[in-house]
Amino acid sequence: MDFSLGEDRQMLADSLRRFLADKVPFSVRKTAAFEGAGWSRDIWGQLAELGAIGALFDEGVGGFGGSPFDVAVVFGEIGRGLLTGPWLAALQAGQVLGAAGRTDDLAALIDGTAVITYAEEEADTWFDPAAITTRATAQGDRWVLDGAKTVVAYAGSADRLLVVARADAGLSTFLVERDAPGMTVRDYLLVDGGSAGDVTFAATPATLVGEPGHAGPVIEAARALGLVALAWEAVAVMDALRDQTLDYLRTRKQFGIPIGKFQALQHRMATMALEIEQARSAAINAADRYIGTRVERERAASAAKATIGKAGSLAAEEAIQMHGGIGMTWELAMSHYAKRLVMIGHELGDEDHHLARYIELGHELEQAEA
Amino acid sequence: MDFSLGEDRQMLADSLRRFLADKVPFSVRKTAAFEGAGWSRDIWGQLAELGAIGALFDEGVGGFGGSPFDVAVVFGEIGRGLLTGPWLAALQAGQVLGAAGRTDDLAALIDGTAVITYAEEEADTWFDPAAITTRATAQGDRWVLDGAKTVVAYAGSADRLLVVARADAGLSTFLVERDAPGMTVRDYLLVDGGSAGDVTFAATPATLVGEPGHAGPVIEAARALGLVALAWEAVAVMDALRDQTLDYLRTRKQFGIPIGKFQALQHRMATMALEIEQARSAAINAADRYIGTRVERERAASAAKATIGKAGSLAAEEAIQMHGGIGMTWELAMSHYAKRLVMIGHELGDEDHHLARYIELGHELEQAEA
Amino acid sequence: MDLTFTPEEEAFRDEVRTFLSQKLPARLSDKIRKSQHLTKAEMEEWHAILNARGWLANHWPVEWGGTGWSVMQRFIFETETALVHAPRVLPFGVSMIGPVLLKYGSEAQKRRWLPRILDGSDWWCQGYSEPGAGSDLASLKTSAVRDGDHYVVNGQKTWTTLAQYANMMFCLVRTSTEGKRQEGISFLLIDMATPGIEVRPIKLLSGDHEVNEVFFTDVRVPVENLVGEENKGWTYAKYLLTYERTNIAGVGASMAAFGELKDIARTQRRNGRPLSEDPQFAARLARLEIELENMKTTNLRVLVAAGAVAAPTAESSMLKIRGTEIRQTIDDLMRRAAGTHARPWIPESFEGGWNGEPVGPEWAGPVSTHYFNDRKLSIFGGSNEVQREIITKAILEL
Amino acid sequence: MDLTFTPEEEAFRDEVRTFLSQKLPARLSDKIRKSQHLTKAEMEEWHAILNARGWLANHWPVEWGGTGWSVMQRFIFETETALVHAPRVLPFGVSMIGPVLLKYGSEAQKRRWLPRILDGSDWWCQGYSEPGAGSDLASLKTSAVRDGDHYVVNGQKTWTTLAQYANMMFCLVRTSTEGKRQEGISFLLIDMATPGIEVRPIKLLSGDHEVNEVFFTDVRVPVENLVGEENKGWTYAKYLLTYERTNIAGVGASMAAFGELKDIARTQRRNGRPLSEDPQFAARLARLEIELENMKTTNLRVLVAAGAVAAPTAESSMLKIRGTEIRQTIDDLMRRAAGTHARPWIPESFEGGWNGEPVGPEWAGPVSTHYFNDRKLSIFGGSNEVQREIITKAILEL
Repeated sequence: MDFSLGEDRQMLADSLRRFLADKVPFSVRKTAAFEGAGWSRDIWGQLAELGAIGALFDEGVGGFGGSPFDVAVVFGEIGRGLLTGPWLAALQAGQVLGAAGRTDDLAALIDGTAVITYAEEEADTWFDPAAITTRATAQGDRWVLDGAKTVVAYAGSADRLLVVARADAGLSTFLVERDAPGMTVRDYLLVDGGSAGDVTFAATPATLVGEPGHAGPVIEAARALGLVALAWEAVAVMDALRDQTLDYLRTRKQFGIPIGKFQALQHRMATMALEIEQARSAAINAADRYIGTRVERERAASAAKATIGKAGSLAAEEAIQMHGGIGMTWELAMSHYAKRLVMIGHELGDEDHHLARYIELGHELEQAEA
Repeated sequence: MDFSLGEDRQMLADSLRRFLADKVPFSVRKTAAFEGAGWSRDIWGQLAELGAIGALFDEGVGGFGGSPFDVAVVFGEIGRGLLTGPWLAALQAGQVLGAAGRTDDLAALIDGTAVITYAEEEADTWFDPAAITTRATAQGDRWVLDGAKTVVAYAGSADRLLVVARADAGLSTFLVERDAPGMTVRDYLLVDGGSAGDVTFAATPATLVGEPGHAGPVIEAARALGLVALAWEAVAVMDALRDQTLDYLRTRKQFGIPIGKFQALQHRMATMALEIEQARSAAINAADRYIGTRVERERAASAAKATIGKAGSLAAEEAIQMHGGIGMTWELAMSHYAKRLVMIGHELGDEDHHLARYIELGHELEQAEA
Repeated sequence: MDLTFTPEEEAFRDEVRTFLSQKLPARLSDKIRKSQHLTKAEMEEWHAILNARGWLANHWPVEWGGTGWSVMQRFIFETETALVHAPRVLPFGVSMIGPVLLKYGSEAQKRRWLPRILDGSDWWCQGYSEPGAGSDLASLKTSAVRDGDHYVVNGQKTWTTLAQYANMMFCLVRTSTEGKRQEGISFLLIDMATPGIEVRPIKLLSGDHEVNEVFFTDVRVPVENLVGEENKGWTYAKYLLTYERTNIAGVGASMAAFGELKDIARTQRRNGRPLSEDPQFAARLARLEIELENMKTTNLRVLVAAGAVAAPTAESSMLKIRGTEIRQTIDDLMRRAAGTHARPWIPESFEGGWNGEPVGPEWAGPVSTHYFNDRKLSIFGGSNEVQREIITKAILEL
Repeated sequence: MDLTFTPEEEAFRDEVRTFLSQKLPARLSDKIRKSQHLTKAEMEEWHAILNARGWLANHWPVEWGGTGWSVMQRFIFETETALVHAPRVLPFGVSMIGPVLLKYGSEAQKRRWLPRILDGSDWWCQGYSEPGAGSDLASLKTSAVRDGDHYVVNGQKTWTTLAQYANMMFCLVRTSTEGKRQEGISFLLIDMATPGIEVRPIKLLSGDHEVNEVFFTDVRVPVENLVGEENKGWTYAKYLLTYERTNIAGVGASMAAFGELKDIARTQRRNGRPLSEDPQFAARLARLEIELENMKTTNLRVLVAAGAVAAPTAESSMLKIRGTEIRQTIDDLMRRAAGTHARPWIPESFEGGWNGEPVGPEWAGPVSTHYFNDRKLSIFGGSNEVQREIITKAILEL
């Protein structure tokens, strides 16, 4: 049994960490996250050169990684550096492209030349693909889309969108060019920095990716990998929050002594540290079980999301509370880590959603075993 | 607005408290609770003389109290003195008798000459009267019962049983004599002291109480009053646990100082004290809303049981934990208070049961308002 | 035991309701309901409406323009105004410096400053906290040195709420470094227009601008602006901190917010059914509702026990803790109810007059900023940790 | 990253499983599953079975009868034995005094005592806690005064687990009152048959008899029973407390208990459906299962980090806290699952050979006593508060 990342992954982690520490110190990040589209395509390009995007994908489809632990490394560093950008969307879109053998598109994503985002959620889907209503209609050998997607990551600055839509044959995936006719994008910033957009399609031409009607299992697997990514990002954010809070407790004095000497705070910090270690284990489990049966994979992914949802709320709220007034300020990096952590809870389904899903999958598992 | 008990109730409370302090000190209580049938009929008789049973019932049916706040006073003192005996059963049975105008039976209950217990629960009812299967069959102008009841309070030492059974007309209530033919009682002690029994009926003669098929609303109201009683008992037990724990924290020294000076324990005690005040408010609300619409009454009763369930687990577990090893011992009164508190959670439906019921009643309320 | 209002209290409640239905501008309550920011003028507008009715400083003595209301009347007023999303009365003048002047001010100070609070001439802010002195207030360093008939003030205050609008500050300053730290503190009234004062905004994590830093460089304050005696300011400061806590639990505001939440849970659909029927969300909602119902009664119990005198009680620390926890839980469930639509951040939409299209349901727009902004509730005004210390000493006697 | 066992570890696990299927008497595992009490003879029987295989003291050096197992092998062994409801190996001889003697005992002491632990000749108990010295162990008062070639011991120990069965005690005594409190403590081996020793049972709140008070009146202990040096006992005592914590989280036992709980939730019906489909119970169960799955991995991470040396780590404090919380939550859900049938108390039913009819489902009989008895898990063996102090200092560095 071995819980180390291994030499290659550790090298990748180190190089990303060095790059982010040098090129994207927190002041730069904060500015980038809340100006314009909320991210820097320049940094994205440099990270692509360092292999951060390619690490998300299998060698078989042109990447140079693709194991869930590779994904873990990249998103851990993103979390540590609180980096904005279409990372999660690229991961999910890329998985779909890879599964469909669209290696050209994937190559452009990997080398940073094309930003491809991922559009699945609609206003009423609540992370249930069965509720997707965006229509895909075949017109001869062409397809057009009609419908609307919401909170599509970086919709305004992506070159293409990987869209999940419902064809007669069932759920299918499509590529849409950013300047496709009939498409509107309304862009906005996000609470934790970065941007997203609401997108509408009206007879918008689209290119089919994969076979019509076969997208269900592919997008489920892509989401499970997305959950692995978010879990590792969240744990890295929690690590940062814990360390920042410990630093504060050690240095901030009240009544003449460091507030870290107050036992009530010490015991709460011990609980927070414990929750973070449990969350780390959940993230490890989710990555480990990704290579397993569908039910194992999905159960571990939902367990991880439920775990980081609960631990994340605690860590964010406790970090702010223990910082006191200063923890309420925009100035402090800590408060932005806290915001990111809480907002991760709103991506790909929240704590309650995944707890319910874990229970449901448990029943499936029992029926399968019975 | 007035949150005092009022002069008469305060006098009753004081006289019960003095009696219990004088006649049933904790050493006496502990012995009584775990020997024989787990209670003292002698003490019961003396408390009847003091009016403790009569206070549970309305003047119209021969009592001298009967308001939910009278019930509150009696059960508060029972909780404070950790008294065993068929108090809750007498309250529920007596309410049913009173509603049916059986004032003779009720008079015997009130003056302590007849102990009448209450038999509603069956192995699979889970506090849902709709699931009751004990059958009542009319034979001419007589009735016989067939079936089984479980954990019937003090079944072995009661003179009569007020039994809820299903007749052709629906749920009905009956009185059964302790020595009635075809009835078996298997007695056992309870975890927190006192006793109960499993009872079976085989063509056991029974006397109808009230109209056949009309028991549903009566036993529901009796249970709601039982929940008020348990809530007040629980709050008194929690008060005792808090005070005992505070005493311990003030006197017990470690590392040369009273452990009550450790901030982590102080803050946990503050939380416990706060939870107890909220539980007290829930108990007040349940008593106050008892005189209201059915839905108001039942909602407040379920809210109180859910509240004391949650606060009770916390108070019991924290009191034991803060006492450390000594809190684990039979010797200490505190541990018996803790056991009683946790076991109250198992009477008349637990925290989850009542939370679900509160939600369900909320939907009913909305539909009624809509 | 009687949990009902007296007929007089019922009548009073009706009077308040009638007043609110007639006088509360929908323009203001709409903004409050939508969690939009009020402008300075709008806050002043509401103060003026209340003052016109004689209800602005409802806990002051009648002779100074107060109402003579009982504690229960004040509770009713606070609850009813919150339930219809009226703006809150800003505490700095009416509930903070007002009571201090009433108790410790000279006759001249009362006559000068109290009427100006009522008529809106002055907007006060509170100069207590300093960068190194939060919960440990007595360690404050801002100094005031006597120079003729002036004090010369140097130092810095922080977390000064709405100082950007204030023309006056009541300010704790150090006038002596001898003896115990508490014994060298004085209580000064400072005109914010005095040369040497600089107000710098502090941006909160939610993006809101509510609090400020205030810097003092050789600021000259007339000696007649000293309240009470020199070096006795700690007594006045503590009085202010414990005074006027009938509304500390914010029950009315939480009831109003919970009502909104419940409406949302009924209408917002998730997985094909209303959110209120999702088992886990329904359980969260029910636990919260029960906690709030319990809190209402706990609050009333404390008020009735406090009686007509409105004495500050240590029990109000319990109200503060659980009251803020309840409010934060409401915020938390609001954000959870919004799902993915809790993420967009459109600060313009928090201002009046915004005509944009919301992303997702309109109520979802401010849920996250509200959630983050309200983390302050358990920090400012005596953190919940400080409240636990008070409970430890005053109630638990540990 | 690799969370799988090596082929060697897999083979080892199979070996353990085969051994258990062949050698573990169903008579014993049935009692454990039913939470019945083992007799002294039954506990000794299981020790003898393990010793016959050479697996009793699996962490001792091979030359003294140990196994040379890796940390992972020990974890596998502990998990597999717990999963099939094998009795636990009592720690007092094998895991407490054994390691102390191995590290600090004289050659003569090792030769005399270690074989007797393995072959069951001695049943050890631990004389650490005193009425005034729980978490603050160094304040202990039981005295030992040198008198010729004996120490004369006077005082009292408490919370002495299973002292009613023990013929030997390892005991901390005060041999000096000078200097720091820790510096006057010595470590003695005491024959429980020595005149002047009285063992009195302590009845637990659950009714169980597990722990005892032990009184010493002029008890004469031969000087050769001193371990190490006089007044250096604190060092040995601390070593014992931090040694051998691979199983501190009790993951195997919790997995076994959780399996039972899950089976019960599937079969026990409430409101016409299995308890596992009741939304709130299902949520409690799922949260617990997730926590346990996380704990398994946390435990493995700590073990792997500790490596072959099995060094005690501060991380084991985290394992202790969460491990006991998980176990207590399992107990809590068991009792909740039993509903009204958690109330009856039939102590006879906890002993082997009881032939009575259970009240309610058979599994419900011991749930409440188990719940109450297991409150000890977060108190004894270094309370969870003490563990938090360790985390504070060693990991958080506060």
